[in-house]
Amino acid sequence: MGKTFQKPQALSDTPTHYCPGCTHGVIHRLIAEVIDEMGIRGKMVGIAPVGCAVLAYNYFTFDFQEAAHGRAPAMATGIKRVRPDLMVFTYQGDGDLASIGMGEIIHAANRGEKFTTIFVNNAVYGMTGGQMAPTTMPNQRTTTSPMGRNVAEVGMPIKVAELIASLQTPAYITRQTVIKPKYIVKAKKAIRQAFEYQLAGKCYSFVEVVSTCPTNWGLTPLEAVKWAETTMLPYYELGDKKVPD
Amino acid sequence: MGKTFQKPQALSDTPTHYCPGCTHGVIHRLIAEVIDEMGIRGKMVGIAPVGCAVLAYNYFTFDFQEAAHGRAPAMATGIKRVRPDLMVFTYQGDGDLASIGMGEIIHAANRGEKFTTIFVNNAVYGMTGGQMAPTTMPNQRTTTSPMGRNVAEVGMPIKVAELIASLQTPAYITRQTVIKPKYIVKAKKAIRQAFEYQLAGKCYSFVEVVSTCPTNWGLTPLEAVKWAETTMLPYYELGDKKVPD
Amino acid sequence: MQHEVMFAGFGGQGILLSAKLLAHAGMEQGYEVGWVPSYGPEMRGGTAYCTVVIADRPIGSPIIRNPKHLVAMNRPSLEKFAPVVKPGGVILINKSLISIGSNRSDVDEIAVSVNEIAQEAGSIRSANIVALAAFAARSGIVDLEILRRCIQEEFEAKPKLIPINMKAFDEGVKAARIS
Amino acid sequence: MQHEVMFAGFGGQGILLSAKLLAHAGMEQGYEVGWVPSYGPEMRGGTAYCTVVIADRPIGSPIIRNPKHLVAMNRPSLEKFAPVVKPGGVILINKSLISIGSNRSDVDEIAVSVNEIAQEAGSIRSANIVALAAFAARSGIVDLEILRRCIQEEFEAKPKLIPINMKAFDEGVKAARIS
Amino acid sequence: MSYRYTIDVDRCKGCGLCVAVCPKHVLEIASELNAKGYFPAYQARPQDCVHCSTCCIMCPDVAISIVELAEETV
Amino acid sequence: MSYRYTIDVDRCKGCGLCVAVCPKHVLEIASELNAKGYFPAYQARPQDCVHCSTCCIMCPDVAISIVELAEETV
Amino acid sequence: MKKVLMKGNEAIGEAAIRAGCLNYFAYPITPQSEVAEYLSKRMPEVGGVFLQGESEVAVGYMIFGAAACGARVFTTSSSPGISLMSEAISYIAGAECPAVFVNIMRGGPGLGGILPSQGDYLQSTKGGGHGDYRMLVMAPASVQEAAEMVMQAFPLAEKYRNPVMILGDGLIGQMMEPVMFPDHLRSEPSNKDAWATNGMDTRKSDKRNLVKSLYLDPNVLNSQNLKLKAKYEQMKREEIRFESYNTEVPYQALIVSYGTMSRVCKTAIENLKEKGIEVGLIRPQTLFPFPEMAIRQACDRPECRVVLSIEMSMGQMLEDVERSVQGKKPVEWYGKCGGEVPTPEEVMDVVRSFLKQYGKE
Amino acid sequence: MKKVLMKGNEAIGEAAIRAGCLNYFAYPITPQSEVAEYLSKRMPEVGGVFLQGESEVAVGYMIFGAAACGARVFTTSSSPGISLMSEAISYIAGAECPAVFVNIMRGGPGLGGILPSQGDYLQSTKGGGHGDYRMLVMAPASVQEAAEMVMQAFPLAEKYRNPVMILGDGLIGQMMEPVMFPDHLRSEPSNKDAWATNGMDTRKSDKRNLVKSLYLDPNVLNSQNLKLKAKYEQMKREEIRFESYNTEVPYQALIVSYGTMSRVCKTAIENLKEKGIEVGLIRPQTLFPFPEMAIRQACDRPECRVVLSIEMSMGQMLEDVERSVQGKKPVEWYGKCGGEVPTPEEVMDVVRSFLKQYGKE
Ligand SMILES: Cc1ncc(C[n+]2csc(CCOP(=O)(O)OP(=O)(O)O)c2C)c(N)n1
Ligand SMILES: Cc1ncc(C[n+]2csc(CCOP(=O)(O)OP(=O)(O)O)c2C)c(N)n1
Ligand code: SF4
Ligand code: SF4
Ligand code: SF4
Ligand code: SF4
Repeated sequence: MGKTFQKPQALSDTPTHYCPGCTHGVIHRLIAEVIDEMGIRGKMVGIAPVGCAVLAYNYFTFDFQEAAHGRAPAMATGIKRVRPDLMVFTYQGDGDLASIGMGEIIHAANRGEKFTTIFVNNAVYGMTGGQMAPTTMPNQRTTTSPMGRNVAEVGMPIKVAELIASLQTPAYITRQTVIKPKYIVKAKKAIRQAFEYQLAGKCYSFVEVVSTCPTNWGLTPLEAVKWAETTMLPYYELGDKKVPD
Repeated sequence: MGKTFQKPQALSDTPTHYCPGCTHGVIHRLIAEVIDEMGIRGKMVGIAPVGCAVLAYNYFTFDFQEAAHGRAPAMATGIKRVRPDLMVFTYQGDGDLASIGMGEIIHAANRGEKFTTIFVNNAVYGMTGGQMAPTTMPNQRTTTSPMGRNVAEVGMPIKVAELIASLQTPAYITRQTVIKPKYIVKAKKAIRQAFEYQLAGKCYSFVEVVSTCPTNWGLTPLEAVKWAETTMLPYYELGDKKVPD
Repeated sequence: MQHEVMFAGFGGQGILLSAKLLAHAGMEQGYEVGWVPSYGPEMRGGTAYCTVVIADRPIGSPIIRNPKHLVAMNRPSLEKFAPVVKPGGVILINKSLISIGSNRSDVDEIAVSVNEIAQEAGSIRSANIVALAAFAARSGIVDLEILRRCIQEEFEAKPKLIPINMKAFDEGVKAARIS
Repeated sequence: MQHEVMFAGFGGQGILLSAKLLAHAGMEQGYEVGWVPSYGPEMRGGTAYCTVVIADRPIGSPIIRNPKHLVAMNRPSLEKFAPVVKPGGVILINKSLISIGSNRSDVDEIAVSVNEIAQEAGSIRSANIVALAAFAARSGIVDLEILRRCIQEEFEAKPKLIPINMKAFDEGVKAARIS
Repeated sequence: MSYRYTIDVDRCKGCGLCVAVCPKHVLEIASELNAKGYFPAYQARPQDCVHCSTCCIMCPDVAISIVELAEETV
Repeated sequence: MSYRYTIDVDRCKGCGLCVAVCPKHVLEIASELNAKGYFPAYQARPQDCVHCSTCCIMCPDVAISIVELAEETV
Repeated sequence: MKKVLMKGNEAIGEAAIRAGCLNYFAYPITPQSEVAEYLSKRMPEVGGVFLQGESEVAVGYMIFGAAACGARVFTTSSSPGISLMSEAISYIAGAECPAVFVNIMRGGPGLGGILPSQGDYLQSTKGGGHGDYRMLVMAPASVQEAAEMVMQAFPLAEKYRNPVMILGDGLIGQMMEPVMFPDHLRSEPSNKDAWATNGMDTRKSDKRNLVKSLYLDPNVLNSQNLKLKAKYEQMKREEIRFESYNTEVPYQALIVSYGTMSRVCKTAIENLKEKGIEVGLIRPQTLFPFPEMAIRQACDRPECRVVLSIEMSMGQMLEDVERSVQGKKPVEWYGKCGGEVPTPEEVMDVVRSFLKQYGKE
Repeated sequence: MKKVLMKGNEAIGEAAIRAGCLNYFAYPITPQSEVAEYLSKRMPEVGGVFLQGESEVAVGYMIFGAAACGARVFTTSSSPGISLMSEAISYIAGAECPAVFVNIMRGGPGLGGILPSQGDYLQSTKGGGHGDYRMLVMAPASVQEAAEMVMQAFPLAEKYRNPVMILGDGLIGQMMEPVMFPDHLRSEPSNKDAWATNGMDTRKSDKRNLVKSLYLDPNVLNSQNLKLKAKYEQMKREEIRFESYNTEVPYQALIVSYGTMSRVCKTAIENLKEKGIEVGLIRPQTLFPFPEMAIRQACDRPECRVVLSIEMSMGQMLEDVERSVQGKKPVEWYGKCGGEVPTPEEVMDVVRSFLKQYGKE
């Protein structure tokens, strides 16, 4: 018994500018599928980061705002406070969210803002050409850590999901990945769960997605998927870090 | 057998501008005593925050910089990176460190910068007249939470020591208080420990000090001390949160 | 006509409130008024002061270096501001805390034991009202009845404070008359 | 004299490097040179291009809309830039990927199977060197020997690449001669 | 029941992820470039395809679609 | 051995913390203002003072000091 | 509506509510924290939104997010806080969203002081942020005018889909004066369905809206910038406001001054009049657009020997005054920046000495 | 020293090292990330400090902290990043610390674009931050000049104890040109013991140093601001730099233009010359202080009919040009802001049409 498959309605026809094998595309699709299934396209406001996903708004078919680098959570807060009925998500990379945007994400999560964050952790700054991110793995070479990330000099990679989960305010915090079909199915469930919590006005929801950046890792898409699995997953453990009771 | 007691050399003669019973003064003295005992006055660079302690530099007798609101950890990073031989501490309030300065403190701690932070948690913005801080207790009335902090609206108070301790980079993270002589003795030991780790170039060190703000709490100094003990200490548990191995 | 009144004392002596009440009364009387506080970072025990301007034409500069009148609640503020008061003005001295005078012969000086009177009236905290009343009575720049009403209005929220402050007000007025 | 050369192709075809090598050679020869890339956010598969200006006097505007010459590594870039090349210039076409011509009668068009030649030389990745060599040989705007040396220098760090690229260079020059 | 399986040649960026995840090894990468300059994927052994949609789920560029065909169209 | 115990009247802000922590209840708050407008603390029962320095440790304004006196000065 | 005695900061908060703005995000800073304190009580009463953000950077983007989904929204801060909002202001202008910013200036640079100053003139009128944008900047000289300008700011922000700034000094915020909130200045938020990201259901449309400031195509970005420029030119045509004082008499000197400083100048002008010296005053009420023409014409009067830019800053407005005067008359500066407002006496002395310097020989 | 072919961004990084600056903190942003990438390799080689900060806000204060303890330090960024540093720049100026900021401008406002622009002219010359401060702003027109200005910036920053900005556009950063690093521009960091918080032991002194910008006493803050003002006046006397091009001939129009734009204008001027039209050019190399006098005199030439401010921005430098010309000649603007650099042909047409408009009647 075969299955059918088609582009979700929340996704536009525009081909993405992402590199071959970049999993940004997979994550976009999952979000769109969840929105279709929940039938909430008309309530949606997405917030694009500054990063490779800056043009994300070209690939979705609902309202979108473009944030400044790192500030998407503050914009989402602005929207939800004045329009709690809208469904809002921020889509942020690890430079955007974990470096320049650390203050905004922690405070939005701690205030329990009722929006959803999709956090794309690809261990590097993609758009600007592969500089080191707070999530860059120990000894990983980047254009600003040519000898590899020296943890004695710049510390360990930040486990954002765990960090945010350690706050006292109730929230849904989970880490997923999209490097293999089986993970993709789980990741979609998590995104659905996050949107459901938001729709119910229950709590802040945060889905970290371990992703790939073949281009800046200097790997083929297949090598990149392998590297993510063997190097990132053992450090960035998958699963729910916190669920509201 | 009696004890003697005199103003430490690292402390100036200038009387402080702090309100009667404000424990900022106790914390200043402890820092000065530790510096005297370690004989490191000539290597010290203190960094004053923007907060009631903005004039802290008037009360110490060694080099001082005055930071912008929340940015002391970035300034300390600048100093230690170019002059690792200097002994540097930031002195920050909870508005300064936990609100506007959240990004800077997390990243400095995560990079393992070799300086010390003295974090004065008095559950309120003192200097500007008692507005709500991220550390304000549930239902606590402040000038910007006139009905008391509503955790459903703005979330739970942030336990900064625990938050920073949850990072992966080794560090010394502890919470102390100075509301009673017995605690004061312990707090001094912790500050000494923090400075020792810095001197040894071992790790980042962070001493949170549960403090009082009688003025903005609208209490007498004695009531303030009681309130801190009965309301804050149960939530802000004292003790070491993390020690480098 | 333009009157400038400087209120000065320790922080916590209710300087800003008595100044505000005077300005309010002036406004109710149809005058142009301005209330300019000294503001700064929280520093207890310092000298707080506040200027009120009451005029029958639009007020230009609200910043006054040489006020027409002075209400000095503690010694430092008397020492600081007495010399700059314009000739012919009223200087009210809180005798309870100030042992000296203004040694100005060209002003109308009046000394009132504000704290004690307030105590008797029911609370030391109404000392500022006593001083205000005494000053208003002596300087006559606002209608005492209107001022009295403004004070009542001010304490609407805390009704049990009204009698105390009314008593303080009347005693203050009396003190101005007798002294 | 001033020559402007536009190098264009897919990202990843080594456009920027061949342009840089030409500029470097120009500099070594004592000319004023400028190298202006097209830069943008990471977008793979787009058309990358780069202009090199070589002149015997200070270079004013380094921004060139109408280059004198064009090195087109793929079809989109030929279609985009061929029309703007100045009359009398050289247009080098990478025959391996481009089936069409420039249909310009007023330019010196030369088509070279860059990829195949590179393959034979030892690696498809040296296609940009083949094209550079062929263009240089045909246009004669820099001394081939100097250019050859610049290429050697460029690969100093990765010595094992030098023979391949030297071969690619010589084949490129040959291709220009015969075609 | 029968399906139409399509790979949109010009959407495909030739990353090869679908090729790797296809349980039946149906897919391969073509040898001529598409308009964007990529070597796209194609079904080398369509007859082996079980329409499990695994490749669709993996494809970052939504280049693959599977639609069910009404009986009569067969 | 004997000590000189001093409260710097003009440093003292009259917060009363020392009064509260003194194990021997030596300290009290005075009834006249100091220059800064505070009611300072003073030793009401100096004879009871054991020079444990608890008040010194508590004082936020370093207003209290205890110095040891060389024998002969007694 | 009856007169009430109010602190400038509270009047600003109340004025926003009276203008129909029920959304406020801010971070405390002296000398304007009373706005937040006031609205933390008032907003819940009127069913509005009050939120203390974690920083001015974040507040800037909360304003952006709220404005971008069509809400009427404003914030208040003071000098250093405004510097931290400058990136956001640039984004909001670039994305063409309406929002109101109030800057109750304090002494600078750096931490400076907390007393009144006008040291942010250039920052607000020339763009503290990057890129080719401007804010419409209004400068009140009294609590009443502050309240009115706040009420006018919202429709203006919506007319131009551009940030509007109210530039007051610490005194305007801290002073109490009688104030009335004119009902005719209450205005309904404009319909923003054409561009706001308020959700497709909300506007019953299946055309999605997009709020952004990125234009990778240089020609598109250039035309976007030309579009913005056109709006700023329109402001110059339609929004310039100023007050002329004592300009009906033949004056020997012309003062240009705004805000609190202009009140001191008025007192000085009155006192000088009594001494037989006539001085005119142009008080810009909009700093951008700046009343260039008014000043150019006013300084052209034959009796006028010198133009004085009198500011609580070190010669910032001076540059605009020089630009306006076009060399027709000498232009001089006087000012103080530190918190002390110059006295009428100081201003009188300054005027006298410059008149001497430029006396007819 | 031999010529090398280098990208502007890399030349800037190398120039700093050659100038004796071994401390660099930055946050990546196009079009200048190559500076950080280059220095992440180079600094370790020369025993210097390279650190990627978590944000431009943080970087601004890392620079402050390092500068305040006496180190020679610099950073590089681009437009939005500079906006985020504006508070820090104000603090550094207020606290009188020397530091060098490089802004490789991109299109704005907001996220704008990443291609070359000059849209931050006003932000850098009029103070993006709050309060009465200025930066010394230098604008290179070639990679060689960028390298030289970076090398000169450090001693200038130390001479004035004030931030110095190098204002380049994306092209200066991305372009490769031959460059030489003149040894005579290498300079030793000045002795900062008099004020720097470098530790009392370091300077063998028991007088402590204090670096701050808070002055609660209004008179003290005012005199601090007067002190700063005096430094800026001194810059106007001693540091103005500009290039005059084709001004020895009688020109009908005077162009004022800087950076990449000025190179295009030079080409246009050459081409117009061939067609018998003479046009002069003043190229400000320092934007603050601005070459007012030079422009005022240059436009006064009888043949000169019009002054053109030609910028890759929407009329920002125009205001300074107008101020300089003082109405002696008509002043017009031409520009583009979006990333596309106007061509020589465009400039030629613009000159021709304005000459027609202002032709002798
Ligand atoms: C204020 C500011 N600083 C820096 C930049 C430059 N910048 C654009 S994207 C980016 C990092 C993107 O990396 P990440 O967030 O990890 O997303 P990715 O591209 O990897 O998906 C940076 C530093 C900017 N646009 N604005
Ligand atoms: C950028 C900026 N924002 C806001 C302020 C105003 N401000 C000064 S101190 C302060 C809060 C101080 O509270 P806290 O850090 O808790 O220290 P405390 O006074 O309680 O010791 C604020 C908001 C400022 N000076 N700069
Ligand atoms: S650079 Fe990396 S993150 Fe960006 S599109 Fe390419 S692969 Fe994806
Ligand atoms: S306001 Fe609070 S923190 Fe500040 S000095 Fe007074 S008591 Fe201490
Ligand atoms: S996964 Fe998609 S993009 Fe990649 S090769 Fe297969 S079809 Fe093409
Ligand atoms: S603790 Fe110190 S300040 Fe407080 S009353 Fe005692 S001596 Fe005075």
